[in-house]
Amino acid sequence: MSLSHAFFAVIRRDLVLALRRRSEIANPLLFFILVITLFPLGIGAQPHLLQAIAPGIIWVSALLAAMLSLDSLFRSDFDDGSLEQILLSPHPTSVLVLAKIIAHWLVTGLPLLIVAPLLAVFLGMPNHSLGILLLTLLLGTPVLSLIGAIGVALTVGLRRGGMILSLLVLPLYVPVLIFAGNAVQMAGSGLPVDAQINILIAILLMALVLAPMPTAAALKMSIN
Amino acid sequence: MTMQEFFAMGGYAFYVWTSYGLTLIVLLANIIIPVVQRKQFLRSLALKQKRQ
Amino acid sequence: MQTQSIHSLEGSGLSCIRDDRVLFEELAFELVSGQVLLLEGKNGSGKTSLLRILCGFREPDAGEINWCGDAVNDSPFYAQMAYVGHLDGIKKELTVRENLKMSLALSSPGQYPIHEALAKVHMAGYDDVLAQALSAGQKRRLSLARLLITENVLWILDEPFTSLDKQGIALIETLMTEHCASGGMIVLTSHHDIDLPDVDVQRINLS
Amino acid sequence: MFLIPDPVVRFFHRMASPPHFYAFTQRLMPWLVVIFLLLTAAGLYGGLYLAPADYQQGDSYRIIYIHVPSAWMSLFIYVVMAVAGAIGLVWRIKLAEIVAISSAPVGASFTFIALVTGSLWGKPMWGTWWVWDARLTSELILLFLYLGVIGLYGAIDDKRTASRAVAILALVGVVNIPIIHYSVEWWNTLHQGPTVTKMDKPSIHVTMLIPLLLMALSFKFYYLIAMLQRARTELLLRERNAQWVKAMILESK
Repeated sequence: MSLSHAFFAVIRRDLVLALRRRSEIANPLLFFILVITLFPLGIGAQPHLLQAIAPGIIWVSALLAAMLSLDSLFRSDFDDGSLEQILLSPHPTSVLVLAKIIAHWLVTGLPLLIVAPLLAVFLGMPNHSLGILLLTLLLGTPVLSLIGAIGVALTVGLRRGGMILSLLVLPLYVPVLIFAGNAVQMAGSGLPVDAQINILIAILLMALVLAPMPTAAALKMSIN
Repeated sequence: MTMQEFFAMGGYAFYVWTSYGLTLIVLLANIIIPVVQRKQFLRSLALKQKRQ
Repeated sequence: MQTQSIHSLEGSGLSCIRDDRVLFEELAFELVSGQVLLLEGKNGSGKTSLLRILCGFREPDAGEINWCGDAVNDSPFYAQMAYVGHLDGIKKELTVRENLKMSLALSSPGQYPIHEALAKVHMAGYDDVLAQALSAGQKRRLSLARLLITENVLWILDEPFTSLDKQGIALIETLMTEHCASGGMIVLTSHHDIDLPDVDVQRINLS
Repeated sequence: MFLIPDPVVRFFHRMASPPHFYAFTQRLMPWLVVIFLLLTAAGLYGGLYLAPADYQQGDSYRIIYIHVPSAWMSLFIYVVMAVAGAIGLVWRIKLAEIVAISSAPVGASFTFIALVTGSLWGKPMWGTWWVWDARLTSELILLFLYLGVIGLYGAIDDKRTASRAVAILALVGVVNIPIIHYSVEWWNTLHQGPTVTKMDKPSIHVTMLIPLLLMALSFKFYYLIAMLQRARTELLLRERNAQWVKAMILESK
């Protein structure tokens, strides 16, 4: 069958699986909300203080939530042998892998966008920066999934891959954190953020093009 | 310049010499560790061969 | 398979070293359409490693594998092979039909449509059952159904008889005989001795 | 390949053979050490003794002779590691894999040195041990990248597989380093203003520049020495069952 058919079949399969498992969607989301709730408790609830650090907190939490959710990207496929079948498909592995990453983002990244407004209210962010926050999450979280996929593909075969995964992935998340966090901060003070948004778009496009290949190569390495 | 002046480094002796000393230690360690490892490994291989 | 052309799988000078242990060296074989290659040997003798090398999951430490005269990566090898391994590749949260549809999407349609393939492996009517409700033997037969619905010439089977009863074993032997008769070929490992009177079976002992 | 002169091809072909590499690097080692010592002696003499004190920073600037070359090396070695890894990945050359992984600890060491000396230099200049200066921050992230490479290699038992993993990771890292560097620089100018840049460019005089370049060159030779020592150890470990290793041990008795 055609490549596009395989591509959408993989996405659909992973979405169905996520729906039947559910906890995969809920866990990172709960983690995201929980971490953000902890900050006011930890540093005190002075409105101006929270407001000042809100963009940073939201983005750091999003980074951690994205990283925690990564394990589910290839874990079950690796354990039950589905990954072998995907690698044996005559279709290019990188395209099938991209499909899996997209499905994973729809399940774990997109929900972050939906709860972000609620958290922005918690942290007293000005209303006019909410749009930019959503935009940066929309552009940034797919990058986290794409880059994270490389790391998780490298470590999926390891028994204790979790710690090493964070070491591999978090440093690579730095640019997204910087530009996205900064865009939200600037938007809060009413400054233009076109540059940051454009850079985020560029990073997203680059990640879309460049990340699936090393992910596929890493999966081949992990399966042996 | 006297020796004393040289070692005093214009009052920055602590910073300058700590930097240089630390660098020396790290660089030396990077040579010594693999050499020692190799010597040990060669010795264990030789022992293994003798046993056979 | 439609063209009934002769296919061939050759390995030459293959060797595999695992954790300092030479599993096999200078291994060579040639398999053409209609033949079965049975790998025998003790546990840990490198049977599964050889299968995984054939699948491209592992690199051989020396030697090469050719499909119809070309290196595996420069040939339509992956479009013409199917693998049933130690792990069954079945998603337990999906139904039988959904599982098979996924396999179909990853490859191209072969000899039988899904319902016929299920009937052939004695699982007719199980279409909408979740895979987690299946017994081990049923799961095994489901993964074998994958071989029937996708287009392929070469079957690579790792211990296909595990968790099957006498009936199930006879079923696979029938399927294998049919596959070879229609120009297919099979590489498999097995603890059981296989009973394929009408097929040309080569044996390699790996110990 | 036709662009490369024949002797060069032959040289690399022979170097790719483990026993030849092992013997050749052994003979090469004394020469490398002598060149390294000469360069270091000249560099340190020029830098610590001949060069005048900086009119703003006094003698504290002399940390530059290890800080800046270390920072250069940290990047240089990462690139070498990625290139060697890519060669190993594409052409399956065992020695390239070994060079790649043997570079990682040396690179991490230089990164560590750059960080610590940067901090030691910063204390008298800024009055604190740590400032989120662009270069120091980039170095810190680079150190994490190195530690990731080393950790990943250690975590995978099969060393050939581990080499492939490391090569993939190093290639991903090498694409990301410019982006990380640029983003950190951008972030830095935004938050800090141009207060701390004086550390980057002391108005450099020729008597200061020459020792700096000498030290940079000497560090390159040091890298060769340290990397080759590691590579020889790693090579023996991987080839311990090969005939040439057994023969060599018999000879040495």
